[in-house]
Amino acid sequence: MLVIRPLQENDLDALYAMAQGAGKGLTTLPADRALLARKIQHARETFNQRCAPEAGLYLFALEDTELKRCVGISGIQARVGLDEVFYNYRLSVTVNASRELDVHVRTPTLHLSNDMTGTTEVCSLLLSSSHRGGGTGLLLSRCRFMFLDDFRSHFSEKVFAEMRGVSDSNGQSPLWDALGSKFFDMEFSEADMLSGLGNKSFIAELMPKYPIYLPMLPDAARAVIGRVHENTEPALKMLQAEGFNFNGMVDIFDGGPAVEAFIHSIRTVREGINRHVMIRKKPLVTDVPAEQQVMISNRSFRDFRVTTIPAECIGLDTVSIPADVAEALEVESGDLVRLAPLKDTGRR
Amino acid sequence: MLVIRPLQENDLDALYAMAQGAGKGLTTLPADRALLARKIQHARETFNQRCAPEAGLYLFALEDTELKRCVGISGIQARVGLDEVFYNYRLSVTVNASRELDVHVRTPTLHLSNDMTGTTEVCSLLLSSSHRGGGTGLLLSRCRFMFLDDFRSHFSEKVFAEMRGVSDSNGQSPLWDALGSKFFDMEFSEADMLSGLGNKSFIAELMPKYPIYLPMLPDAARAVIGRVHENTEPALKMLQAEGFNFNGMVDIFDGGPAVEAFIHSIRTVREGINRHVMIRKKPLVTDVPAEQQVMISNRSFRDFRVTTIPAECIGLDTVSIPADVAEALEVESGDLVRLAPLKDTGRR
Amino acid sequence: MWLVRPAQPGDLNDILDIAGGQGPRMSSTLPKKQDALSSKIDQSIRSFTGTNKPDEPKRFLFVLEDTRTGKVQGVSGIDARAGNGQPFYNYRQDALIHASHELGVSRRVEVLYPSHALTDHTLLCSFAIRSDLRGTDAFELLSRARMLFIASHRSLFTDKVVVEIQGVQTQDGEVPFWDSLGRHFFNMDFETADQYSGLLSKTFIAELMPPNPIYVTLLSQAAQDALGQPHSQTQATYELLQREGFRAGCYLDIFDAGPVLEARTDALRSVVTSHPKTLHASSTDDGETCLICGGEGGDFRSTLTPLAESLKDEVKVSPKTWEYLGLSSGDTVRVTPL
Amino acid sequence: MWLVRPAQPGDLNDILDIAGGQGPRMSSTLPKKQDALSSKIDQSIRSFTGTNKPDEPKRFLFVLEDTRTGKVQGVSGIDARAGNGQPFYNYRQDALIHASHELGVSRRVEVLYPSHALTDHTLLCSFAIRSDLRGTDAFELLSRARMLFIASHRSLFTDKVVVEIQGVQTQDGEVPFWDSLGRHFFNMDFETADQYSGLLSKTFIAELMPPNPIYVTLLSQAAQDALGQPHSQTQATYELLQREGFRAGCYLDIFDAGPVLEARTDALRSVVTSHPKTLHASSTDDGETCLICGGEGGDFRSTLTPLAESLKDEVKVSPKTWEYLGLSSGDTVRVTPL
Repeated sequence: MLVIRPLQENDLDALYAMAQGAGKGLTTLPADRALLARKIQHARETFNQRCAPEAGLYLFALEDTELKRCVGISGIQARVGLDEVFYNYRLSVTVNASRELDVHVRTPTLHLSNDMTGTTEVCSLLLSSSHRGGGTGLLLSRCRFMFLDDFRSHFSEKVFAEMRGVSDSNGQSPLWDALGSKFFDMEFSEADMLSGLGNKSFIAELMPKYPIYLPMLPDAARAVIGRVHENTEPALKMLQAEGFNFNGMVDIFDGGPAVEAFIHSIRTVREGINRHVMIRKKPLVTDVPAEQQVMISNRSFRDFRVTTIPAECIGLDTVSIPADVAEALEVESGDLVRLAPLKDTGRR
Repeated sequence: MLVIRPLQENDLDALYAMAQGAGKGLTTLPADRALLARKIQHARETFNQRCAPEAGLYLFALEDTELKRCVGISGIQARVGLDEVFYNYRLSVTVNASRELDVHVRTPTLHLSNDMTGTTEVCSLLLSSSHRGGGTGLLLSRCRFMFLDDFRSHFSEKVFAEMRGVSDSNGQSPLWDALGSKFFDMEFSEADMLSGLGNKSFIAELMPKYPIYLPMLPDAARAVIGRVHENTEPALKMLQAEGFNFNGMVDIFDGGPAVEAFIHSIRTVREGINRHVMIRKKPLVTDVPAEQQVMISNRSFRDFRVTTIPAECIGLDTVSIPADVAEALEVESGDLVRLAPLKDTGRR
Repeated sequence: MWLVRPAQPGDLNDILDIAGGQGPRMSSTLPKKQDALSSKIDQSIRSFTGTNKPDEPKRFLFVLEDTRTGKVQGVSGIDARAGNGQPFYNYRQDALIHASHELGVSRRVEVLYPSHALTDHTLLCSFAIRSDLRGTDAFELLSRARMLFIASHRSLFTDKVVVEIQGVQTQDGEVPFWDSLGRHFFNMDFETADQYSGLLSKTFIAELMPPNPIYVTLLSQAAQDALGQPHSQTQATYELLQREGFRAGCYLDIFDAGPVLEARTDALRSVVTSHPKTLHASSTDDGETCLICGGEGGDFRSTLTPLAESLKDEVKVSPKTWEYLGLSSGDTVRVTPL
Repeated sequence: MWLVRPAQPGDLNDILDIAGGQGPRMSSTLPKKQDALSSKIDQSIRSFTGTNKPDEPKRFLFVLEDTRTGKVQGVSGIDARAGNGQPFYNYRQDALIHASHELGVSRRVEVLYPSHALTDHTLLCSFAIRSDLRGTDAFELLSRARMLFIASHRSLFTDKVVVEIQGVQTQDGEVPFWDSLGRHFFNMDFETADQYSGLLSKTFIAELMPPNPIYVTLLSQAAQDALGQPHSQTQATYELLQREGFRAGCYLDIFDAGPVLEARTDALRSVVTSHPKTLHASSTDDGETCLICGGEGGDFRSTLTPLAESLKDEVKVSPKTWEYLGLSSGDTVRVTPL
């Protein structure tokens, strides 16, 4: 069985292995054991409510109960930009017009912005290659929206995700080459790593403060602003299906877009329903296609658990689940659980 | 009967009288006969599709069929900022933080922005004092959303409205006094009027181009940023009920907020249904409370008509309306009409 | 003999001839169209004679006349106040140091700031001359007669004088700085923009110029290389002005990034060396060739003359020269060496 | 007798005494804490003796010693390069003209631009003296000995020298400019910010300073009035520096908006007037009192002396003065009038 649960200290080895495999795309989880250990510690304190709600970092592990091993991870940062300064470029437009000369020019312009400060971010999604497919990625990503829904007071009204921008197979980013590299005396990968380590004062020190007029950048750089890396396209599609939209903010280094949604309008939230648990004796075919599966969460803050069950288990007021599922979720008969479709069913 | 129809040349006198009565709040319809005549002319060309879709100005008259007189007006501008430059301040935040010194300061900041350029605006709502109350204002305002819905290709995906900001009984605006007056050698009312006349090059010439840090403004000015004039609160509430949200843009002169919504998510659009017309012979009590009325539109671009009927007229596939209503709407039996509740019914 | 005097309506066609032969950079202060040029001459006459309309800025236009033929061979001008009552636009080139202590990196970041700081300083402008005269004594006379006019009408001018030098333009007319920056915002070619900038209303610059500072590093390499560089054709002018005491500061032309030269009025070589002296006759036509000027306002004349003798308060000059200047013995003149 | 010489470790407590008695503006270049001051003295010694660590900036600290008591009564400094390898922050005050041709209005809009343009210029700093000596010859000696040091070690310094003058502060310690601007962004009081700015890393300024230009008209009236105004207590310093040839330009301190004075190094009065001459004995102690200096690097000394005779290449000075300077006949000295 695949079960979502809070990340634990003993997941460090698995996490480190996944971070190493992820390469340079995932700046929030660099392959640095000490740093990862601190992240786990931070997450433990968050789930145990031993840190201020706005400082919360929620990291969820996907456990393969047969392997007894963490095979994926996903996260929520309660508020960005409180500890360090959070930067984006806002893709804006400057209009210059002269009626007298009949000239009207719209110039796309990047403005350095801190406007995402204080907003909840979904982040840090990693899945072992051994477990890709069959909706596992969906579970790992969408379980977070069930959590957000049940504990809204811990989060901002809006939630966003930063998508990895375009870079070539050598890790060269066209936007970085045209813009960042002119101001930072380093490689894209180094800047990206430094930024991921959370020490962003170098950005305040080195970043251009005045707006950047896009016509002054080469075509290759302009073309990637607001576009995602091809490996990230599935993740973007998933979030768009959830109701996330591009909010005009792009990454200052690679130009990748940020997408955002109000929590109340996220599909997993809108389609979520509550049911009372009934432990069933009847055998159940659990091996159904992803389209027929639903996520089921135990609605616990501290011991949050999510797994999937066939949709047919859902009744009018109840959901009937096998004993092993109930055990994995740490629920008993009569407990209220939350259910939401695992996969986009096409309904709106 | 009260019927919405496109504004006509012979509405000029009524329009001028309403504009005179409106005072200084409504900058898009100043009491200037020549200008109003040009606006009517522009609207005529728009409905007759004799101007480019993006240059369209849709002005709707509310006609009292007994008085045979226009008693209200409302409008849609297809795209703002094409003819002149459209300015807002974007209310943004600048974050300065030093980890070393443990300082973290968020500074609300106004950035001069042209980002609404190309967006559809609902505007120019005026209603004779003789006809206020009983949902007439709702009809005048919400009829536009029925039009937007039926002719979406003529408009942007998002639509916005600028709300009048705070000023005192003498027409003094605290934001103007603290900010605009320092750069423009004129009174608020004069700047507002000049801007309304559509000649905005003086803004490009005189406006401060660099961001304004709010802590440098006095409390009275900061307090009105994003707030509406008390007379405008009902209009704001109506738009909020329709699904409009503050989008972070404020008026450069008085700080009044802009609110926006995706057309597809506007309540009138979401709750709109289509029915086939059946002319009824049965008598009908038309004098029902606003809560029980629905708007009915003929879905015509060139001869757009809307009026209200009791909700009880609506059947499963049809709507049964008296002959005089059908005549006012210029529809016949079998025609497809659009219906939407006049008043917020509390459903979501 | 070469004579510099205030432009007159009858000079119109000669000036148009000369203006037409100039590069585009000139057109911002020397119109190529008859109407515009004609009103410019009228305004100049009002300025020389002190009969300006209320609020009309003082703008002076001089011509270089070949007295043998009566034909005008060059033109030069002074705007008493740069911008003529409106903003005078420049870029100000300045540097920010972007340094990270922790990372141990430091980078000099050049920025172009929109600036009006030179507004209202006295501006030398409208200089155009037949190309075969470039670099000759006549060329020097035409340019420096303005400094002599300033010296003899000091109260009309400010304490600082500036002059714009044409910037880099390739042989096929491309202006690298314009192509990299201005073109994107003004949506017109360099020549069109330059012509508009000769209009009295600079509203279109306020409307179309990018409102924020520009990072030099984002300009094309050719544009970066052109910053503050004079056009090769301006070399003679540039050197003459440097000898006069002009220096390039941090200001650049907004269209072609040509340098703006600055000088303190009272430190101009022609001003420093040309104390007023009384005119007397010399018995000889010999002597070192000097610039000489005399006459008030509309009667101002300047020419080249052999200087027979120069004493503390008087000069002796051949009466032939008097004629050109319209002066006679005992009148006040100013003399300065070439 | 008053002697100016390089600061030594033994001067630590005397300097701390003096630093403690100064207004806050000093603290940015003269630490009030023992550790910081001690390393500043060590760095100064390395700078005087040319034994700086790799990449270590040269920073010189001088003391004014009362030779009768051996006690230090004042301190002054030079940073060879302002910013010491990091950005040197100022505001640059400039004006934009906001004008509408159509409306016929024009307004001068003053703007403060963040600037690092003075980075790497030589900076006079760390000046502090017992208040009863302010305005005396000793005061002048302490300040101008730095110019003499620059004259005799010219290659260590740049072509431009700048000095920050303390800005307006009310009697109860309020700094109007800080209260209207900096306080909002740095979230600390003036004194705290000023102390931090004495730290080597100016990272916090990059992190906390508002990143965009500031419109002067939005500052409080008191802050506007304080722009470029020196603190009343700095009058003697201000006048002395003006006599030296320093002038206020367009740069202001980012914390209190005090003026930054600028001068061309080679035009400094002390530099211009103090050609190297050979030291000879005078038979008398009479003569006009002058500043005199001699000695290389760590041996640099400067004092006041009666000047018996000054010829083209030599000076005659009482051997009493020689002792203070540690020099003898035939050595090279520089002399400049008070």
